[in-house]
Amino acid sequence: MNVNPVVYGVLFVFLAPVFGGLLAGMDRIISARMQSRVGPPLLQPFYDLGKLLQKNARQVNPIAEPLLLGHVGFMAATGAMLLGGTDLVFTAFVLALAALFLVLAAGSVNSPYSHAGAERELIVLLASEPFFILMLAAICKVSGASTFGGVLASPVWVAWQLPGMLLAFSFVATIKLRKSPFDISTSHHAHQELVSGLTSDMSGRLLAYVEMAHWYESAILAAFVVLFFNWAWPLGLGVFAVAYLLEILVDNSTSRAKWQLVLRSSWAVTLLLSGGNVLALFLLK
Amino acid sequence: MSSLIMFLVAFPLAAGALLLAIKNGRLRNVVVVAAAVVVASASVATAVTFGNGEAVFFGLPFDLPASLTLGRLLLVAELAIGAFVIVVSIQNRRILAPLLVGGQIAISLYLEISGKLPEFDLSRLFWFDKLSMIMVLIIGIIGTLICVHSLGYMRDYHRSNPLIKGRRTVFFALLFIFLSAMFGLVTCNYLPAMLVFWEITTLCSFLLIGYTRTKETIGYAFDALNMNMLGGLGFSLAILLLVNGNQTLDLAELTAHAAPAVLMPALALLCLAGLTKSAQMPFSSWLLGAMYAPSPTSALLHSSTMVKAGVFLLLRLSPAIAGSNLGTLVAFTGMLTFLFVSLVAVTEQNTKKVLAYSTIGSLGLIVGCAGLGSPELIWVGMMIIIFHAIAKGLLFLVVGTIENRLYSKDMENFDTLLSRLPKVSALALTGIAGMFIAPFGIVVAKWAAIRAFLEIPGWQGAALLVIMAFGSSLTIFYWGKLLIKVLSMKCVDDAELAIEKRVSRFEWLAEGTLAAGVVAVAASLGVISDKVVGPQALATFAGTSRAFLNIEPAMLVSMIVAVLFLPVLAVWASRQRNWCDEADFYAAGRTTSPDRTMGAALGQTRSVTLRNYYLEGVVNGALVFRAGTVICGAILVALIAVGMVGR
Amino acid sequence: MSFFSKSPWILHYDASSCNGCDIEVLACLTPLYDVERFGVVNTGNPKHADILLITGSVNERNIEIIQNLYRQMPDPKVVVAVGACACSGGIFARAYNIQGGVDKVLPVDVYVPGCAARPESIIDGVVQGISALEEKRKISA
Amino acid sequence: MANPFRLPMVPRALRNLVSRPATRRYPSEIRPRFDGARGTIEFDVETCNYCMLCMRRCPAAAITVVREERMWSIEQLTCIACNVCVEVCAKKSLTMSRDSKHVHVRSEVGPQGQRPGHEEWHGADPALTAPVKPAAEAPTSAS
Repeated sequence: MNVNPVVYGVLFVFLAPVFGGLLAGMDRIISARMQSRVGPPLLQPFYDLGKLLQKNARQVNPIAEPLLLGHVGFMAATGAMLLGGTDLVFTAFVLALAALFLVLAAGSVNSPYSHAGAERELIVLLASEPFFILMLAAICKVSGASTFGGVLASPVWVAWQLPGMLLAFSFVATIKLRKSPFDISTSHHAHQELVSGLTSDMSGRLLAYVEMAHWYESAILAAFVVLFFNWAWPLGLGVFAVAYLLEILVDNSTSRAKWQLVLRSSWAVTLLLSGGNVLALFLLK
Repeated sequence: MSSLIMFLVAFPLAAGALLLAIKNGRLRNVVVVAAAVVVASASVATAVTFGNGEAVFFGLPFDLPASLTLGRLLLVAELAIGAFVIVVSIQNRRILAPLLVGGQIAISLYLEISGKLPEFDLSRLFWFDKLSMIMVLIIGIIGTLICVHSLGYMRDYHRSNPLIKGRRTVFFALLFIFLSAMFGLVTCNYLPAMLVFWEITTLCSFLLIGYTRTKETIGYAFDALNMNMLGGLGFSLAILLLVNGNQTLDLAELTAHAAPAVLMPALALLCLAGLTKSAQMPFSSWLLGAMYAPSPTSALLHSSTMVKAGVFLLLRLSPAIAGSNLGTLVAFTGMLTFLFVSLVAVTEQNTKKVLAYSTIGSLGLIVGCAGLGSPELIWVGMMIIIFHAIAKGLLFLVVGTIENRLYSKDMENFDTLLSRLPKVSALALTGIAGMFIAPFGIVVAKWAAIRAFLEIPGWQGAALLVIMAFGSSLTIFYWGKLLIKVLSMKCVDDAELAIEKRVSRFEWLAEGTLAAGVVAVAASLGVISDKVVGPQALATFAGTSRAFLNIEPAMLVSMIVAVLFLPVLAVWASRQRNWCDEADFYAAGRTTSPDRTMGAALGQTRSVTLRNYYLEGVVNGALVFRAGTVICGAILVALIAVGMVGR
Repeated sequence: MSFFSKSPWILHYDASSCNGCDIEVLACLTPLYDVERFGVVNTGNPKHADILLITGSVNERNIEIIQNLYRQMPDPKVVVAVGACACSGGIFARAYNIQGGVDKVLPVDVYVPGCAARPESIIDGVVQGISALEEKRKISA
Repeated sequence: MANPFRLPMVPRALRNLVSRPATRRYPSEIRPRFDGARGTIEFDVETCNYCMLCMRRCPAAAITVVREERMWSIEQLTCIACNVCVEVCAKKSLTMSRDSKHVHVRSEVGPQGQRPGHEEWHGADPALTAPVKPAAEAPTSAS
């Protein structure tokens, strides 16, 4: 069956929030179970989103909301472009841009908490972006394709050639998902030194946009994992599920790191694991 | 045919000479604007006339008198430059510059007196192709806009710096003389002639950096002079080697094919010249010192045009050096420079210096592309030249305007800029969007570069990929910080808003036109790629034929949206007033107000200060800069050595 | 359908409590009571919160803070006073620096008595708060 | 700073994941109160003799007694359930119930802004129930 990849892109825009929301719901239940609690219903993230959309929003300035719309819009666009057949390396840049809009929205607020969160999110971006560029470039190199569909159709088993990259992915994904110990810019957990970090001054639907964007982001990360397991995409989703479970475990077993550590460790991992992997790839091919 | 080019070289020179005589400010305004219009129209006319076809060569429109050969003419110019440098150096008790320039003069005199200089086919004196066309348009339009901008800027500059002696006649004369030299440089095909233009731009840069004549700026001016003169000396030595080896001095011929080993020494020296001019490490420090010059100088010389001469030369040399060890070393110099300066830039607080680092980084990318040399990479290099020239030029001008309003270049003081200087902010945002917001400009270029790196076998490809990944992430960090400062908002009163009203109309005109240019270039990206950059990239590597980045209409639309999104948003947001009544931010329950103050203990009110992260404790800027200088210095030594060995 | 009843997010403010009630509020979050079963999240941030949970009595210095936190909460919003001190000032009601219960400065919607208020009572109080929230939403909608 | 890469909590989290949650599902599953748990003060209007000892000893000033009107009242929102009143009550009219106090809502606030949780009793027949002096504590007052 030959389906235009644009269809997949459009489907992503509509289905990714469902996927991300359910993932977040699972996340909360499993987290609760790890803490010996019952936890909320599976659909809790959707209830939260619905409530946030129904609630009034307090405007802190006129620019935050459009920037957040840009954030969620670009996040959706990144996923749509990824599945819709845009060049993979290019989506790495769009992904960074999407994340940047969140930083700008938080940075536009005068609150010290938002601002500190925005700055730390920039550091998160700085810590994770080199990896994503390398990863997508390496996937293109290995598979000889440049689009999502192309990689899936490639006869090369990507994960076999990029084991270091896959390991590094699990590390960097922790940063990107804002899981402890790398939840330096904001987190879902209660009291912390940053209040709610970069979302401190976002209320009502503004917060809902952030939540939505985060769901898209998780879906994009899942799509990235699928790229590694291009010969059997359900396997990719399965690996993503296992990896996500591990993320939750780590999230529940660690305390927050300082941003210096986040930056240093992620750069070290990117340089050693991904860089080493890429080097081996270029030398052996 | 050649008269247009001659006009482009001669007219700004004449205008410069005229401006030297004009003391009246009002008259100067008229002359500068008129000259700018003429130069810009002439450059457009040139581009339209010649830019559509193949590369063309032509000579002078008139015959030289028998007694005045081209060689003598150039020697006279060179002697004049040398004499000037020596006099100035003696006045300021500097020793290095006279030595360097002395070496150049010695070589020129030797060549002229010994008569070894081969006869040059005067009909190939000028070389005009699409790369020249791009450069001519940049110089002719962006350059003249910056001259117009200076009219307003310099007035305010002297108002806010009353201790600096105004020498505006010299300033404007230098700008136009510089334009003249640049036109010559980018159209010239005869290496000794190119060298003369090269040296004139060095000299203009030196004089403009030292404009304020304080001890500090004179020091920086001499730094710039020394490094560029070193490059000039390399250029001279290259000519000497070429002459001694009975090789051609015709740039087009020299770079038509991959160079044989015998040409390598000369090419290495020419690369050295290109690297100094484009302020690559280990020569980056001169460009940072140059930031003490008035902002239009930074925009014109140290961002849009003069530093582009370096990468222009390297792009020209690209087909000759591509694939050789020399080319790889040049590429690594550029890419490592990009990485190191980006790393330093995240620790820098002075906005002009951040822009300077960003400039060096972008030039590093072009150098990397030129060194590796493939049609795709040449495409990327030229794209960056275009986008960088227009967007960075705009940014430097805007920072100059802000500097004259806020009396600060410190990024931290740009806080809540959107509320205080809304229109200026919108212009700044256009520039930043043009520089780096995806999917536009530099980002498209970076992407294409990564695609090209994937084709490079061996560890070089991997290393370049890693460098690119880290370097481009670092650019997000420093642009993000600047954007945070510009986009933050507070409620301001009319008195604060009035500050913006004092921006002169010259500045509005120049910055507005450049901002429109950014949008226009974004909108016509496909046309530029198909009609100009693509064919040129293919022509540079004769015999290759590849398909270029296909730019779809949807992509174009998204580019225009991406470029306009932030500026339009900014203008809209800055007009909102009603939010001021109720907006407050969270400060642990303290009362806060939208003018960025909060209640403190004992009923006091304190203002909130928000500062960016500069990665203290993780990245030591000075150390990184030194490390980069040492590493790239080592590569440079290797580069010269490899060149001399001839491989 | 309204989502307010399924996702009440709480801001807990300790006015001048002895920490007895605070311990009990936190006890609600522990695995034993786990109020997240009802979608309750302790946000620690007025801009995200629907329910302002106050323990302890109001004193001179924190009136401004309490009012400010309440003001920063987006509508619809409710106030739940937890414990005798928050409800009425408790044994400190006549102390020189105490203003009394929270209802001196804010419209309290739910009173949860007790010294300290039991976790069960606090959960009951939040449930009452949710219905108050629903009503307010209907009025504003 | 603790090393975040040490993960001492992992075994515990995994054990929790596979074992039953510790949660008591409150509204459907109510734990019986402990013996001696202090909750709500209950008042027996039949036996009270309005001696006002409880009022005097109440640290929270939650109890108001007006002997002349045979009125006894308590502010449940102010009461801290310290049990002093129960201990001092000579007539054993006050008892401490284990049940928590009721939660009140704003609609119960009185028209003059009286708080909810105000409970008030009036003796049925002052003549029968009011010994004038505490000394006259004879159990034969029924005659």
